[in-house]
Amino acid sequence: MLESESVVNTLLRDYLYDLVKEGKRLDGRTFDEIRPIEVKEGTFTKSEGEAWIKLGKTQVLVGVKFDVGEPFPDTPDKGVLVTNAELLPVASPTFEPGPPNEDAIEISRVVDRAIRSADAVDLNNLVIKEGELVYMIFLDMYVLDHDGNLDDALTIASLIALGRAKYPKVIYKGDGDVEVLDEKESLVLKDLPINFTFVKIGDALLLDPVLEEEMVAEASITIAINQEGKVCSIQKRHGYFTMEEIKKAVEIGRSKWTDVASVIRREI
Amino acid sequence: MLESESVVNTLLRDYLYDLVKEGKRLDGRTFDEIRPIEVKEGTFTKSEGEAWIKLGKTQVLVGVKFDVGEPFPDTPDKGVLVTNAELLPVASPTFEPGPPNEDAIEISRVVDRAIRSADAVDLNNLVIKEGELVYMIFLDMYVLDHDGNLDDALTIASLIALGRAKYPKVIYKGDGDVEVLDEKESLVLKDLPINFTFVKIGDALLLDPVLEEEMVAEASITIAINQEGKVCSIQKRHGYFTMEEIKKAVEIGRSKWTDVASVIRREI
Amino acid sequence: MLESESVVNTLLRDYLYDLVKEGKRLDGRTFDEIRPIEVKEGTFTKSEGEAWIKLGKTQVLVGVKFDVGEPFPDTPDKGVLVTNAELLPVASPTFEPGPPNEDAIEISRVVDRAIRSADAVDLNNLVIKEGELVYMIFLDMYVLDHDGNLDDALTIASLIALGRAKYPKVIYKGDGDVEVLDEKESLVLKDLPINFTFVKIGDALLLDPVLEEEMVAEASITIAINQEGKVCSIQKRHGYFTMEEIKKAVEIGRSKWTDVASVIRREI
Amino acid sequence: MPLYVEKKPERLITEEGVRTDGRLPHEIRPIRMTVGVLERADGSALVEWGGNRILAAVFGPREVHPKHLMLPDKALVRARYNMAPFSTPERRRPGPDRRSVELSKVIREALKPAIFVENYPGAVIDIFVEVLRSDAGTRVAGVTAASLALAHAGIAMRGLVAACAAGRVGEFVVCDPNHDEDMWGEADMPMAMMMESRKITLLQIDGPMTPEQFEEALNMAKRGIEFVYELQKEALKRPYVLVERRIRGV
Amino acid sequence: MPLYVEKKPERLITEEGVRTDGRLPHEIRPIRMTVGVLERADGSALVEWGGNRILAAVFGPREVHPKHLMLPDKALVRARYNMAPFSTPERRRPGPDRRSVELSKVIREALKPAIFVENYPGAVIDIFVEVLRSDAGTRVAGVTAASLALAHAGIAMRGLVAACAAGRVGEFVVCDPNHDEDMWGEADMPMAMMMESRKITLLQIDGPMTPEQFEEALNMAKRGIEFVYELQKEALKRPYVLVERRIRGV
Amino acid sequence: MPLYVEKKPERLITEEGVRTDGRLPHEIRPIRMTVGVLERADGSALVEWGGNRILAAVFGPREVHPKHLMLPDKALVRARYNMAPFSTPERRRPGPDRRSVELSKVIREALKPAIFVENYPGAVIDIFVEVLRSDAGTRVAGVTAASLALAHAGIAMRGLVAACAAGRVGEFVVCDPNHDEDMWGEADMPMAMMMESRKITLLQIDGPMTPEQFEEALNMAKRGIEFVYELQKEALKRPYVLVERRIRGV
Repeated sequence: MLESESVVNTLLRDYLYDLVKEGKRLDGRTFDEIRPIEVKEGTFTKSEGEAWIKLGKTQVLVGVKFDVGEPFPDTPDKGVLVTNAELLPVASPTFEPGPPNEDAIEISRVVDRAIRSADAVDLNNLVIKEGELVYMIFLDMYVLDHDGNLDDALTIASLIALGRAKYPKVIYKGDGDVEVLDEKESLVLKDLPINFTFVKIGDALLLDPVLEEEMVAEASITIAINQEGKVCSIQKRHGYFTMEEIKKAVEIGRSKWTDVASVIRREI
Repeated sequence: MLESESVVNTLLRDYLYDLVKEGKRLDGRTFDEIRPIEVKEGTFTKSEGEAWIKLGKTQVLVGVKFDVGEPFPDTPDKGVLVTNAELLPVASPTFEPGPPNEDAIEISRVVDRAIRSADAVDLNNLVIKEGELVYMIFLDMYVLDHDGNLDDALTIASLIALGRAKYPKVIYKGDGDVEVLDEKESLVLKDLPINFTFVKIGDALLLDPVLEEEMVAEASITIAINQEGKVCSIQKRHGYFTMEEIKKAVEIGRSKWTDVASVIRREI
Repeated sequence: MLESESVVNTLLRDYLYDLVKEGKRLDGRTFDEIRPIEVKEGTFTKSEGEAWIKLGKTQVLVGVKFDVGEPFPDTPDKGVLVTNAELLPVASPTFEPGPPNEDAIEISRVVDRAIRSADAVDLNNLVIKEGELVYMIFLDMYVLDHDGNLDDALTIASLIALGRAKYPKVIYKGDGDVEVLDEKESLVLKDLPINFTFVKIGDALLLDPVLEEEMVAEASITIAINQEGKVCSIQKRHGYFTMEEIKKAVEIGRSKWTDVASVIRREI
Repeated sequence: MPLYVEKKPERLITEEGVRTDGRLPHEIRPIRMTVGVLERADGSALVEWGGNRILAAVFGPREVHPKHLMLPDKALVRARYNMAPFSTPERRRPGPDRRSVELSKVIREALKPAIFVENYPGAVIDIFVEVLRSDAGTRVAGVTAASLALAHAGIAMRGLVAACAAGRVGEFVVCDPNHDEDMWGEADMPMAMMMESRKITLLQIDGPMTPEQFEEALNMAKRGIEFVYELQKEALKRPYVLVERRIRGV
Repeated sequence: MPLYVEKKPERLITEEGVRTDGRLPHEIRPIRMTVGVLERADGSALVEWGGNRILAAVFGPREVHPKHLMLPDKALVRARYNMAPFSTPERRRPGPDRRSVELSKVIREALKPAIFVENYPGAVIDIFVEVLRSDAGTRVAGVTAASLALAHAGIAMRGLVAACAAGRVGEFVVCDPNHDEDMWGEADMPMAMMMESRKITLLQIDGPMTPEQFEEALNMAKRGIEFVYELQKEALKRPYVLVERRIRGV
Repeated sequence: MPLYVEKKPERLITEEGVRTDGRLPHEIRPIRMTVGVLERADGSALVEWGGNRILAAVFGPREVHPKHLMLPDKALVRARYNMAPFSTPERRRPGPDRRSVELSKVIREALKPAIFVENYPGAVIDIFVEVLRSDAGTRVAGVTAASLALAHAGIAMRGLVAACAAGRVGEFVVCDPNHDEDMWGEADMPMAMMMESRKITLLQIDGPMTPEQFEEALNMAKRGIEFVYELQKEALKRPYVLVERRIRGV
């Protein structure tokens, strides 16, 4: 959201609010319409699973890499998933180089929480030797072009990249050492927890906001829905909502899940 | 001390110097009088030994935690004591969040040096397996409210927290591993090295200064005295002293040791 | 080089360019003349090999220390060389305390690259137990006084310090442990890759520039030549060169190698 | 490292809905609030909630440093959530981690809508939440404490922000999850509201819930929040007097 | 850790000069350049060169932050070379290391001579080179991409900067070393030129060469640069259209 | 790691008071002072004291960066104590640790009372103490060197600050403890004075002393300081000329 008002900002705000009152949006979409999702063809990373997607003009690139290492002491029977998001300075004049800031950390935790709470990645399947050696999955999310709604774009790209990922089989040789085989195994995705981000402008809830909408909105929220229609995670961002607004947002998310899931499934 | 002069500062300085000339202090104490020490009742941390004390309006909270780990290579027969002080931003409008600054580091080292040079904590008693596994003591000092003389307040709270601390007994099972028993052991405090901080205003040495006294003082010094009346550590802070002033400060500290020690012993 | 123009800078620039047009330099040297190299007598570090040298008014101190540790996984049969340069704040009013900045990192990598690409230090000779334990060499370069051409000064000092270095013999006792003997071994220097730095002022290439020449130069380059006259490494710095200028610089370096090498050899 | 191993209880809740600490699903842990515990801060509060001990302090409105962060038309609001090294079973290394960075933001966004930021153009309001002892629910206790500290500091507000979590344990929706339920339960849902206007200013979920469970959790959290709000008002009315109550039926 | 072990090929080049990827010494890998891949950046380009994928973006001329870095009489030029965590066989920890700090400087110095910095007093031009996939030669591909992004951003330039490396493998001097040659070859020599004026703006060597080999390498790199320069011009002429060509004989 | 193991000597001092380096309790190690060893610094000095090698440099009075640190009515004084990686038996990682942060402060406070800070309003005086070789007593050697560098830089001072440590080894109070005594002795007491006014500007103690031992140590350190002060004056009178003297009876 805008931290402070300038004349231009005020004009933009008034314009968008007026549009919404007329039931319209800047790019002609309906309030609950998601921008086109395009998956770019080609190989762009050295990862074991990747996806470069465009959600409207927002572009993100996600790569999944594998390593082997020790499990966490409290989950000796599970692989390790590490999530990281970088708001690259190429993506926006307001992004600066440096370690992940508050926004980048929040976004990566929101995507991470959706995936984990739906148990989407079968971490139990990723144990090489219980308590000693497991697979580690690094989910690295790169924001390349920021035109709003990074969370949903990164979630979609992450699910595709995870669904595409293949890791080498290994044989445990004892003493923390493995023999790496040529054979590859596909990562099992058990669920598709999809994030839906809404902003509030006046009385309206706008799904999949563009940057300008994010800038002037009073409030925003991200809701993850899984294949059973359960609410897996929520992150209210700035501003406030009524209970009714939140329930409505959940319902919209549930109604849109199949559309987005079919794009993801097609690309995996 | 004040880094620079403003009109208010100059007025405060003049006022305090005039008071001292008349043999008085801001809060009516005599020059060598320590503010009341109050120990707050309750459980405020998840540590194995804690103390929340007030020295006048200065408030500090100290917690002692235990872990097991490798000893230092040059002291294979001793436990490890780690000391850390945080000048929390809640304690003063001039304290900022972030890693310990110069002042916080100095304070933690001054308390640490008093405890170590008096050999107050029996580190030899904290060996699980010589050269391999020892207890580690973390002494974390939190400053909550800064009204002067943090060093003495933190030293008192640290000694009480250490004296109260109980750690779980363990049985060494070989290979760096232990079995943790339910039985607890009390930490042995062999000495009570108590810090006494003085500031110099004009010709006077003021014990246990409040914040305003610290701000206008020409010089300050912290002296640790142990139960045998020995000088265990000294830290001259800003300004200068004559030899006679330092000897006098040592004598005052020695004369006050029993009073403070009895408070500490009562609370352990 | 100068980031921006002031009146003084413009005057200095004009003066130096005019001098060069007349075939002269600020300190009377010819274009391809190196300043006197002086090696200071005494012991100034606690290292196993050191050199404090003056190149004109530029002063640097290099110390070589040894440790034992694990080799890199991809070179189990080689010792480890770690290079580090510090532009100490004592050396120039423009140097600031803190971790190595861009310039310090570049300089240390330029010296490191010269030494490595000539294979000057026989790392194969520094294995204690292949794949497990090797010697680690720390080459720490300290810039004490900056009057231009730090690269060449640090390279010369590094080669002398390495050539003088003696490390304790050890016997491998298994399990990552060694017995340290009193006997010392000399480090073997197989080559002397010497850096030659040039700046371009007008049409002239000036070898071993002083600070003022560096400040006004259009371009600069550092070239390492080894004992066989091979080009071992090059680092073009700011500005641009023609191919002919670069070839000429290489030829000058080759012609000066013996002079500098004889100083180094004399001091080892 | 091996000194503090936690074991999952055999079961988190009985068929009758009795929880590991003896509470029924709708019951909240004991809470004690003390306003004005610090001298130097402009406002402060200590909240003891179950085994949590949360100290909140507010400084401001005051000058912004560094200057370039200043907002010309309203107050800048900053919040820091920080866990003490001695707040957890195993000693915690000081300094922010990713979780505390996120929680700092979430807490800031929970409180900012309640502050009349336009009343303090160019100033900053600094909110510090110090977790001295953690026992599940530190962020809701932190928001509750910080809201008290803001009021105690005399910051103009649209109303108090009160907070409480709900969660899912097996098929039970429970109020104010405890440590066991937080660690091994199915879902956690911290929530905060401005009670006067019934606006939700903090809502997070971690763990799946059906739409029905979600609605039940919203209501459960709301009832907890209403109770917390009453305690807050009492604590502010008689500052320096303790407010404590163990409730069995909210 | 042990998932990605690399093995040195039995030989890097045959007696006939055939390299591990089948190229002859003078041949360059396939290159594809796309200008304008990003919306928000003022200029951008994606260069796919062998297995490298390099994204470059330019912002500016724009205001300098922090202010004290501002140069009154010309533009400040900043460059950052950054490797993605997923750009290498083993996952790379994010953040700059010593190599990327040096390469950022080298790339900046390669491009700055081509920019009319005096046209933009007090402003900054920010150049970002993101290595998405690395496969030997990322810095020359990065300079090439950044030069396109500068042109695409409309920054006034003396001409394009094109880049290509040469190297030595055994006694062969080769153009555009591949991954194997970079890892196990004798010498590597990245180079960049402003082709209009034939000025060298980037030159590094790592590994010994005789004066004769060095001269051959200079010529080899120059021929590669000439080719890259032609591709650049083509890519700029028809932006959003791909330029791709596999060349066997330059 | 195992390359540099230190062994405690069988005894640190004989019954006759002979120390591990042959000195008697009141004797000081050889000292050599050189003023003006650096060209670029405004003032500099090298102090060789026993096995210590300490280089001090002073810059200033000069402009303060960043500006907000500026004091309107006097000079800001900054000091940095820094140990070289090659200054210790085992290689030291570069960068400040907690000890060097504390010593930087202690050294600054030792020197500041001697500087006429009011003569340089708004300016900064930067003092750098570089420990090239450490051998017990680096802080007193550092204060001594820095004081010379200040004088050499022409900074207006109330007088030189000279420094020396005393210590306790068994029941002996000794002057200028050596490495063994520093490591295994009972107490260490570094001290610095402005000799003209006999004011103590640095005093630290680490290790217990009876009031009698403490008084003896004060006197012992003072006699050492008096000697160091004489050497300082000599070194300043004939800069670039070495002052060296081994004293057996101070």
